[in-house]
Amino acid sequence: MSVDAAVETKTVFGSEVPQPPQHGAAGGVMRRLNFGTGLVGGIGLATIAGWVTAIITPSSASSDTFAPMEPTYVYLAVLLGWFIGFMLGMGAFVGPLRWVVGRDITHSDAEYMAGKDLGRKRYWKYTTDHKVVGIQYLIVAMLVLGFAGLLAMLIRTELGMTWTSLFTPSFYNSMIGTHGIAMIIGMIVIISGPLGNFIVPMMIGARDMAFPRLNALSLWLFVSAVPMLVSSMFMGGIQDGWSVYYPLAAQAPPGMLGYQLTIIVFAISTAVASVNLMTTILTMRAKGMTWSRTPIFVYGIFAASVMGLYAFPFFQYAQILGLSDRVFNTSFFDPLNGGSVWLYENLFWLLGHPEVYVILIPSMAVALELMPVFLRKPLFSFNFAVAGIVGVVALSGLVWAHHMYMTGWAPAANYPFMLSTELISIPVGFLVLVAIGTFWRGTAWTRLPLMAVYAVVFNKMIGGVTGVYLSDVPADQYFHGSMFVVAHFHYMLMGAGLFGAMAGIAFFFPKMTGRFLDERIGSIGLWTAFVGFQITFMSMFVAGLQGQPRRVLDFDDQFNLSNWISTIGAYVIGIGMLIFLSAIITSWRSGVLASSNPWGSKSLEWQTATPVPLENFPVLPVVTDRPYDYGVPDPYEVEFDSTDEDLTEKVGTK
Amino acid sequence: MSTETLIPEEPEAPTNRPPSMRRVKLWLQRPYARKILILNVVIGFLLLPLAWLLLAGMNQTGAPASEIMKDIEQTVFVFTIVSIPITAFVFAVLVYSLLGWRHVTGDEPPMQDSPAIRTNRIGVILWTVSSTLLAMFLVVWGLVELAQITANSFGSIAANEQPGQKSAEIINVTGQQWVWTFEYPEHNGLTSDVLYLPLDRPVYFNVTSKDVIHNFWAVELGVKVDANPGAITQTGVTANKLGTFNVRCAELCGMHHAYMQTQIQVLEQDAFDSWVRESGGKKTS
Amino acid sequence: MARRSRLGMWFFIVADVAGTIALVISYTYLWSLNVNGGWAPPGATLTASQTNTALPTTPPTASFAVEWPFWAILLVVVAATALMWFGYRSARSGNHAGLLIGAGLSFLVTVAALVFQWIQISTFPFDAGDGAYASAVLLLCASNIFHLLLLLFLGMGIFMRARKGLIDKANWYQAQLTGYYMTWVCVAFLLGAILTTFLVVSPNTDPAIFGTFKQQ
Amino acid sequence: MKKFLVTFLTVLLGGAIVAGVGVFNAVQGEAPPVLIANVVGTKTAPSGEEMPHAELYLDVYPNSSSQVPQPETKSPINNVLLDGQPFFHPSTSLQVPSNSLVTIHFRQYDSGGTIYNPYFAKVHGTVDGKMKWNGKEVTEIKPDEVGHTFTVHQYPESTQPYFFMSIPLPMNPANAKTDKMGYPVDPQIISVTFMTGEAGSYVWNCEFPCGDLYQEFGGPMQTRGWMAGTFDVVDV
Repeated sequence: MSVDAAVETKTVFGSEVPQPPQHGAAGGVMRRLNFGTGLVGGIGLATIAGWVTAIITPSSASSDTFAPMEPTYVYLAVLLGWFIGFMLGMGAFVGPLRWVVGRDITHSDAEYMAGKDLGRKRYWKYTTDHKVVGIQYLIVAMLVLGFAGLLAMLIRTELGMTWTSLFTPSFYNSMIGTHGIAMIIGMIVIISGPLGNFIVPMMIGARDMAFPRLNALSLWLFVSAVPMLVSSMFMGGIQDGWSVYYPLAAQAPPGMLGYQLTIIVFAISTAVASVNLMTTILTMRAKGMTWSRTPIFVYGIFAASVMGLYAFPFFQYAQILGLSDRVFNTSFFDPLNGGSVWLYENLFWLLGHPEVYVILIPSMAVALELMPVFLRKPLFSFNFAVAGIVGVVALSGLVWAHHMYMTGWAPAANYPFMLSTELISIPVGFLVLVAIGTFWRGTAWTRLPLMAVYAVVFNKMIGGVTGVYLSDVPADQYFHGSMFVVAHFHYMLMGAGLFGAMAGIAFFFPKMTGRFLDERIGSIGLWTAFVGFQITFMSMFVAGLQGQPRRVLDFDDQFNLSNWISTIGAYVIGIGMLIFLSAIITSWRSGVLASSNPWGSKSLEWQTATPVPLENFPVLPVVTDRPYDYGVPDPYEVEFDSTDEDLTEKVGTK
Repeated sequence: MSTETLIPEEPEAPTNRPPSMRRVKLWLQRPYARKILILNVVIGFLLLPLAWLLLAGMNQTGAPASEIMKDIEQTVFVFTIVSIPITAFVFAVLVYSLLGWRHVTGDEPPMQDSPAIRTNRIGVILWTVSSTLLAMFLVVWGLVELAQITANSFGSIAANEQPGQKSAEIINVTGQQWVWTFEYPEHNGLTSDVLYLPLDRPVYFNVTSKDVIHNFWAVELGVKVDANPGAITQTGVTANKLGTFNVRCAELCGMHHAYMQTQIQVLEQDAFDSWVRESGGKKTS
Repeated sequence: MARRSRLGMWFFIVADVAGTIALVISYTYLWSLNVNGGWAPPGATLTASQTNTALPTTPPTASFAVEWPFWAILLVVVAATALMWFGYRSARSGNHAGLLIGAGLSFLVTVAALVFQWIQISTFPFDAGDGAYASAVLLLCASNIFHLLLLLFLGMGIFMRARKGLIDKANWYQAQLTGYYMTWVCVAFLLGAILTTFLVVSPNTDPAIFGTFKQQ
Repeated sequence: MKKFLVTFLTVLLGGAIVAGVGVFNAVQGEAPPVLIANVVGTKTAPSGEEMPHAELYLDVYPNSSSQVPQPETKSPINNVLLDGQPFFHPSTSLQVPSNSLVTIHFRQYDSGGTIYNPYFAKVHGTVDGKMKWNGKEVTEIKPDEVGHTFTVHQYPESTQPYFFMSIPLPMNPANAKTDKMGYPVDPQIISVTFMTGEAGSYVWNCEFPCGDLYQEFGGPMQTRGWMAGTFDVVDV
């Protein structure tokens, strides 16, 4: 059927401009595709590809270093087959193909893809509605973090049982590698994914993201990458830490392919998501939402997108080069044939450090976003918050080599990189200033989200101060590669990042699910995790000071005590996190129903109904004032207007 | 985009607003101000012992055994001291906002709002200036210390030329999976699996690897540099303390990374010479 | 919609630029280091790497690649880009035939470029195992092929849609965005050609021999 | 209260999953059975004193065969990746008595080549710095005729004596006469005697590149049971 003129001129989903004439019929195969067909396609194609490769590869095939290549080729074929088959089965290629042949997605198709009248089914489909994508992101990210947390528990168990060795060294190494990269991926996604997709368009008063289909694409690329990562555990694992330094990675079993393809796919997903978020924020803010009226969380997500966009390709290409080293026997990272280990380290850390801020800035931003609501006062010095974020983004690309002080790649470069690294403490300091300035004289409404912010600021301070030691070359000469580093970046990424994510989820939970996150259970989980966190990583600092190298499964007796304590703390964290998870589960199913604006917030996302209707706002809102317009006139300041000599006493006796 | 700037328009200051210094004085008379400052000082003093505890941790196995390690510990000590006040201030505000200023519970948003402090020029300026000064101090200190450490590591080369100076002992350090070997080229290639160092004599390390990246970490000497395949990295040290110390690999290098460790034996010069003689090297000059 | 899509395309180009920069960094870094004398393909220049037993034996026939094909392919891609811009201008001015011709020819020329690129790769005087230069050049060509395939996709799309009259004054921007991307691809090809022409013999003549403390 | 039940169950389930995965992998990664050097009498140390004397027999095979099965591993992928790779037989988890003289007899069936670091073509850590190779006593072998090495090194414990021993195991010439299994008919016979001190646990591995992938140090070189293992000195 061809679509009639009435539909043509109507606003097509996510945009207010009239569409070109619709060609081609609505409906078609894409309406029958869902996660199930994706799994079928992925597993099916993977099986076929692996089987065929196993047949055509001569079992005698070997690289020039006698490595039996058959498992490598088969595993590679399986991974690629899974990826292509899964995306096919999800229907990711429908849109592009129909664009090429000029049969555009019709209006009714667009609405169907947006999940209109699909009920729960839309969560299992290639749905373009940003709210659905946000929920999907939340679930998948929590699964990834759970997987990484499981490995963390096993690692700490191994390190705690100092009298015996539970796992083989190889398996221990593959655990630390997989734990690291899985945590990094999960942490990158846990805020920008759920909150960035679900909340940001509503926060800026838009009906959806700029490119709804790219939104779904980024999610399902991410989903397709997860099984690749997990599968590598069964192919010998990633035995080289999360930064798979070459040439050690060239000795790893085929599991390394899982890592490389995961990163290649995940980098595409990040680029797509970043482009989408940036375009949305730049072009779709509501009328009157000038930059000074844009909430700080939007700034945070935008900054994270910028850094992800320019930094991830370096990591991706590093892995592509490594892949071609392994499969095509090139020699980018093979020093025997003119490859350089420093090349990999530079490419890796060109992502590696901005990525830290990709995790940190959104979590700080969400903390700053919710503080004014619970302290009933405006954000302290909004433009300093913006300046802090902008400063971090500006410096983020100039500090990567502080991870390479001790590699000797360019001793002279240590001076400028130490300079830039310690300069970055100034914009980060701005964010802390804004936080404490907002706490200043505020009447704290001590609900779970705000309490989490206290934890975030506390951990952020410790992480920041210990970071100053590591940014300084002389001190780093002792701390580099020791447990001290591990404790430091866990304070940053987990203490600030993950607790910030918990704050954000607790804050936006009523808007996302229509129910409150259970206050009691949630708080118990949060503070259990917090206490365990301090125990674990404080004692890890001690181990580092004593001189325990990182990534060792066996160590001198002098480190036993601190490792025992650290392990106990880790178990406490695990329990706390599980309690928090159970709070999410129970509240989602049967929590206390929340009104559309339970926190009495004044920003846009809370002004629409809960559950949020398909296009968010019946009529697009118009912004007339700055955000965070809470608060009463300051009594002290008021008195200056009636200045007289006994003012001093009056104030003094207050 | 809008033409508006990022800065939200400041509320117009009343004409009879007192001058800044007086406002500070008035501010100090506010009930919470002194409390926070006192809290700040108290927390600061509670944190102060950290400066020594950190060193205690680092000195457990006999460090510092060289000038470099002394510099490192000095840096750690100073950084701890200077970062305590600002940390204590943030903690003080956190504590006071929970215990000092009012806080409410309950399911409904509190009826009464807090004072609308959109910004505070004095506070912002104070913070910016102090944090910038702090960062600048850290940078300058770091650069100076780094220059000094570099001098200490490579002074051994200079020592070769200087007359009357004890000449440097050159040691070729080879890392490979998962053992260290130390070659003394000046003693017809005498090689050992334990690192023997002469006391108070500059030592100059050439470091390389035969397979993957290792990291040559002489813990108590504060020496650390990567052993890279296909490249030679250099460093140096002057051990100034007798005893047995540790070499550890500080870069993941495969299955037995945890076991890639060996000993450092710092010996008196003559003991060192006799070791060289017994193990087949020529007598040192 | 046009403004949004344009921004999106610019951002995608930014990501692509970053990736290409990563390749350029790899090429120049390896060229400048010449680790273990392994930059040049064995036989191209007699570095002491032959004396290094650690090196696996490789055919002495290998040598540096010829420069002119890189520039030839660059010219072809520039032609394709020019045609696409011509088509865009026509679409802008409502000249539908011009759009069809421009897009169609651009597509065909892109196919030609792909063929040339493939011929060049298959006739390189070295294979992937012959040291860092070979690796870097081969990966530059691989990224070229990747870019050309994207251009094929876009060009075909523009042509088909033009035939259906989907690209008219109302949404000519799709042709324009394709033009943007093709222009960037030209720059990428240019970078590759410059590297492979001007940075050939490594400046580092005495690299350390792998695993030893001797210079070559 | 139902909520708290769910919480309790969640924590329980999570703990169960962690424990399950942990136990599963611990079982999969079980070390090979311990090979104990039993005391066979006494021997005179160079110092002249009588010390208990223990003996240990180790063979090095280039690959598995019907005669010599591959080291058993519970992780399925290892069976695929390490098929046809060299290994020590019968086990790589060794245990020797403390404060005694221990003699290890090696039979080396594998070929070989040039070792990266000539230091490991020398004998280190035996009582007289020598080893007995096919009947004659040597202190080192040609660096380009090494088959494997048996290198015991320091375990990161400051509380136990430093112990370093490295024995080069010469290669079999390429033209050596082989039996139907493809193994040399008369392998290289090496025997070394060394003195153990106080109890302690150490690790050992082969320093000759006989694995696969980069520098031939992957695969079996990085798998206990093949070319690396543990070396425990215990009080008896």
